[in-house]
Amino acid sequence: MTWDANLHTGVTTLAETGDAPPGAIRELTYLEAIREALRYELQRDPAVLLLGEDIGVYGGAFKVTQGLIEEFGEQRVIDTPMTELAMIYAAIGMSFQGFRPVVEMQFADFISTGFDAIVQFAATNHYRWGQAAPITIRAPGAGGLRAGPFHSQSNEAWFVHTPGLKVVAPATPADAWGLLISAIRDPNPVIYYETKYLYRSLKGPVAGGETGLVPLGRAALRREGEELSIITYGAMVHEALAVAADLERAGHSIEVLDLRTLKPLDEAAILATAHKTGKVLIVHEANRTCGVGAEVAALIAEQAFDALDGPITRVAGPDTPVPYSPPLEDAHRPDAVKIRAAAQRLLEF
Amino acid sequence: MTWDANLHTGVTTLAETGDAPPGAIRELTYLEAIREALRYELQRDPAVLLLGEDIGVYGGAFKVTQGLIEEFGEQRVIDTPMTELAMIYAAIGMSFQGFRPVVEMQFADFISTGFDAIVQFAATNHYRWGQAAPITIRAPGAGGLRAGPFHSQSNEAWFVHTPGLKVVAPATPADAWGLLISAIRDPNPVIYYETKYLYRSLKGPVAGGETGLVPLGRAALRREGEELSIITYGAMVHEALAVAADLERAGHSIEVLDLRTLKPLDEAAILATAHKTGKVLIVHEANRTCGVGAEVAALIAEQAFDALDGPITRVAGPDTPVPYSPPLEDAHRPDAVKIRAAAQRLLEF
Amino acid sequence: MELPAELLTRAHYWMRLTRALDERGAFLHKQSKIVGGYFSQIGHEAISVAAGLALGPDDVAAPMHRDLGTYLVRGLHPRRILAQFLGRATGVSRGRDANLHGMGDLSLGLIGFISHLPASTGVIAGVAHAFKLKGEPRVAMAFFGDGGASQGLAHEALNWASVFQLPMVVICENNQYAYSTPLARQMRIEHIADRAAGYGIPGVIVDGNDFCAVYQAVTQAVERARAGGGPTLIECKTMRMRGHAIHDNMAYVPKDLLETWAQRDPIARIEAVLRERGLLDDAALAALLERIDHELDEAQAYAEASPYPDPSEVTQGVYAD
Amino acid sequence: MELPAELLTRAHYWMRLTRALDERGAFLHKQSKIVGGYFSQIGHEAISVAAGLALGPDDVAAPMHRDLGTYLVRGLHPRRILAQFLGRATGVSRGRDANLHGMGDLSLGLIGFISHLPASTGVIAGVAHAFKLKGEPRVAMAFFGDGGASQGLAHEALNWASVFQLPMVVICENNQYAYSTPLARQMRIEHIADRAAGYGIPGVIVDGNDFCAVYQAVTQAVERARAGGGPTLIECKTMRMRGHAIHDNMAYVPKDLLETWAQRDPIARIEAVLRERGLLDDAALAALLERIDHELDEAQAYAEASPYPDPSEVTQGVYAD
Ligand SMILES: Cc1ncc(C[n+]2csc(CCOP(=O)(O)OP(=O)(O)O)c2C)c(N)n1
Ligand SMILES: Cc1ncc(C[n+]2csc(CCOP(=O)(O)OP(=O)(O)O)c2C)c(N)n1
Ligand SMILES: [Mg+2]
Ligand SMILES: [Mg+2]
Repeated sequence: MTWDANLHTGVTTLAETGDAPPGAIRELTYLEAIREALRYELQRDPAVLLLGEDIGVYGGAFKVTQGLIEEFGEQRVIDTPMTELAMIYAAIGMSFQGFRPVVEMQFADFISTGFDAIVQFAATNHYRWGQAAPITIRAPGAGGLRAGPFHSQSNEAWFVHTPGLKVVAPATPADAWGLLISAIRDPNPVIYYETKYLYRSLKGPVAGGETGLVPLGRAALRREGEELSIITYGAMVHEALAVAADLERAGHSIEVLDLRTLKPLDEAAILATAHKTGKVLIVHEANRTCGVGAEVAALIAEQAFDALDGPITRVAGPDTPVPYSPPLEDAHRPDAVKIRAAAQRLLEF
Repeated sequence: MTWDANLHTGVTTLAETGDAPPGAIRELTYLEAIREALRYELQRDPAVLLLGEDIGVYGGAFKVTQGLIEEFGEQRVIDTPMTELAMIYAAIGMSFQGFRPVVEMQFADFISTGFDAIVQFAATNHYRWGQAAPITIRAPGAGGLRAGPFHSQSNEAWFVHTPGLKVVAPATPADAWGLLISAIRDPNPVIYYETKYLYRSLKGPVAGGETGLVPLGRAALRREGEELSIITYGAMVHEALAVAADLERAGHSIEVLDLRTLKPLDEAAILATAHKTGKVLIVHEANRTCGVGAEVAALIAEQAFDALDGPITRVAGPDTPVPYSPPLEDAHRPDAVKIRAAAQRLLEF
Repeated sequence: MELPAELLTRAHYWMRLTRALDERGAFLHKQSKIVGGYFSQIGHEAISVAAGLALGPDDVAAPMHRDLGTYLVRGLHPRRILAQFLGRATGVSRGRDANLHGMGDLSLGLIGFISHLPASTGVIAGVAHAFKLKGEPRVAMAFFGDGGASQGLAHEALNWASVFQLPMVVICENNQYAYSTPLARQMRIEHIADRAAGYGIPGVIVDGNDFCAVYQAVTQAVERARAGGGPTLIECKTMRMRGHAIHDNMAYVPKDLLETWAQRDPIARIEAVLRERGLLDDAALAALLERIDHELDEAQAYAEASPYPDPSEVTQGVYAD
Repeated sequence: MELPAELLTRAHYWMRLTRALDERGAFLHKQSKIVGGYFSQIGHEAISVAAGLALGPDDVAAPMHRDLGTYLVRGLHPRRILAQFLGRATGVSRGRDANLHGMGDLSLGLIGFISHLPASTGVIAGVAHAFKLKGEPRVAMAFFGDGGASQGLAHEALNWASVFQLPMVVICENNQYAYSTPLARQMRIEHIADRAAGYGIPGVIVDGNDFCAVYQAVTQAVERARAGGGPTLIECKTMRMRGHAIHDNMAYVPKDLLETWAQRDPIARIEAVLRERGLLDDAALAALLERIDHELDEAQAYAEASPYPDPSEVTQGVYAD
């Protein structure tokens, strides 16, 4: 589509767009699941708006929003100037007037440019003067794509530390769909970390309509096991599952818990798996120090102390920017090999 | 001093300013220790500059820099426009040309306005292209002063999580002096969290000259004990010491470790005290989730697992903005009563 | 154009109330009943009251720390304001936020402000954007100071409002100082309104101590915005007559500058107009001041009798549900 | 004023080298030797080369992703640039940073850029400030685009430079698009240079595809800055002739706009001047292109023969010691 086109502003109804009937299961890529969730909410709720750089006519840097401006018009899919701080502030202002803006950061790395609007304003209004700010910020994050230090960041811990925000990080197309819808409907500011690496590399079943909703704050047990729990999120869920399958062949029984929501953490699920296996391995791409893994470890060390049969172990991105060159990025990024080695050590403890 | 005054630009020498002779010990408030450290470095090294809003003619919102523009001139004590982002970027640019700028945030709360400059630029240059950025950012933080959500923040965890930065948080006048000088001389960007609460309420001995230097990355054992370790920093060190003294009267032996540097953490000291007492209580004012305490707990749970005789316990600011009203702020802020209760539970474990 | 008598009389009441409430706050601070900081707005009454009065009931404003008059005009009762200053459960922010921070109430079209200046400009751009998207004839108003003008957000929000041609009015309160920093150290231009040209929007300069001038300029901008004409930046020239906050003795402000501006006191000026038009005499003024005093006595009594928030509720309300 | 023949000839070499290196990069990307993104700068050669040549050896520049010419002119060898593109240990950032990011080397007066636009404007304000404080007759130069112009930092840094009257030259590369966003959706003014008035500094508009015009404007600004006259904002009007990055087919750009600008190709224009002045003919051009091709062959061979960084060093160098 080009800028010359006459963008219509009408709202298409569900029936017209040939969606799957409610409840039917479709195979979608992770990226398609995000797009379809946006479409679903745009169709369902006229208060939902999309805001972002290059998200309309261009369809977004990753084409997540492709086709949406044609379908919903430029009143609802709004191409903005390159100005993250004003964009997030503006989204909050819109939310004060009944809208449910979904803001796309072109990369999660640029969320720091709008930081004040998120941590100082969005996060505090309800506590201070009872005003909800229902905005969703989509942050395409994480690495593995040879994109270097400014297009590979996993900076979720900044927001997990900040009260007043919610943070989610789906690992599957079904969760990408279900968590995005829940995020948009939540009356609080939610940062939605989507994993660029999975956009087109991961396909999976997505239940359409309301049946596919995933509540915020609920982890998912991806695999049951007895000897060791891997607690993780995002792309690392798949690495963890590969390790679990591999170790099963070696006779081990590994549980994999996908956190899905990073704030608020599903403390019950975390403590339950720690109690069950007594050995916990936490995995994430984000830098190790003060990452989400530290909080999970601290929580377990405080509240499931009695259950532990081995040191709570973390496999995380080392404390460096994410380097570009393939050998360096591979050395940096946790993967099945690194996870397996740590799991092995913990199993033998 | 007024803006009409003719600010001289000369550099005064040590002898002229009536400083204590090297090595002599003076009694200074926490605030005076910061000011004297700035003076000492301004005198010693012509590359040292101060930048900030209202730090010159006015002497700073807390009068930390009072008198320095008169002594060093407006070429070295630079009043800036109200523009944290440009200020920190500019400081980095100056550091690339041999200066050692010390930037004052008027309150730590406003550091988020300059966030990009710190986490994206200052923190990454050396890793990416080998260029050091020796800037120090002074961030007057923490609460207890009825100053409300925007003048009471303890946001150090954002920076502890970010690779490429160092973070310090002195608890005593001696450390305020010694860590500030080390921060200024360090070739890396350092965030120096000073505790407003202690500015005038705490006085203590400060060794002048080079003898008083405190190296970055080294914790201080404030009190030796056998039964339980309280690991903390900032104003909470004093609350912890009060609790330790109190519990001693009840027959308990409590160790208190003051972290002093939050990044890099003194892992050896943390693990040593955990090994020694087997019971760890971590205390900080900052919000609990993903705070520095989480990292300390995770570190111990991973590397001193065998030594633990009880759950690693945290007493921290709850996950809310810091409220203004005295009863609310008191409920929010950790203090001796809350720390004592947690210590008691842990002792009895 | 002469403003209607009724409007002037009303404005006079609000300006006097604003000042009296401000002085009451300073007094309570002196008595240590208000702890923490306290910001005086003396000298800003014409701006905050005129801006408030130029808005309609469905419009929305995001005032800042020297816009006490706007809060009052939009219906925030002095009771709730004094209870806020005293950290009581009945204060606007229920004891959560300090002094003029967080004094928001959307039922009155007021957004609670945060320290990080000029946040109001950003959020108001979004409010105005919402009005435009909904096709509602409503206007959103932001305030920022000469200090706030240096912040990147002022630029981003003005550009945003211009690109989307939003119904937004931005009041720049140029009171010559940002804390201790004089205008000439904040920027190297004389008129902040000159920056409007960089966004392709009108920039208006007005005497911020002249109620009538401010009212007319703001009314025009509000009408323009409401009619779809897009945003306007209005620079009100004024002077901060007290320190930055109550602890600040303003040693850095030349005495003669303060004296010059004392001659231009906005309340004295509106009173001169009222007297000239036969709308005010000594007796009427005395009666008004007494009425205001009574109102504030009652409000103070209410505030002082109000309970503190219950500390067990400290963690409540972080999230909406 | 006619520019000296020697200068024009030199500039022509750099512009041709810039374009050839850019095309070489695109080719290596097509061959999947460069992974990740790749930014073409075609159309920007006059700006980046003129800006680079207008600086003295002790000056400092912070170029961005379409300023390949500036890097070259300041002495960054194509070997190190191609090794950078290929993620090799011999690249400018030793494999740590991607494409044109992080291509800094202060010994050449170059600052390594980060994605967060317009960071260069902020850091260069500090470099210029350092020059001023030290009393050194040096100039610092920043670049930002029409998209970067919307960011708060552009405003803050220009204001900073103006308040402190710094020896700083800011080149705004207005190439009509920021990614897919056309100028009219980025701002509602025609000339970004008009914003200079809001800082009380000169704003200059120049044809960014005319080497001579850019060179003269930048030289004047550099001289002004060096003489203590403070900062200048120079808006170079140009067109981004390729997609935002290599994956972008630019469907959103009207074809006739590209055709119009193709007629104004900066290399064709400097070659027309050279031919007119008898400084270039077909044979000389062919020889030049061949020489450049050889240079780049050699550089590419060096880059491809270079080792990747040792993965065991991944955590090294986060901190200086
Ligand atoms: C981003 C940010 N930095 C610093 C401060 C601290 N501060 C509070 S008010 C103020 C001065 C504001 O000046 P101005 O905008 O002119 O408003 P005025 O107080 O003069 O009305 C400063 C520096 C702040 N509130 N926000
Ligand atoms: C703060 C920030 N937000 C978003 C981006 C993503 N991004 C990279 S380049 C670009 C467009 C930049 O346009 P412009 O400044 O005009 O430079 P050009 O690419 O046209 O040379 C965008 C949006 C970024 N780099 N920085
Ligand atoms: Mg002011
Ligand atoms: Mg551009």
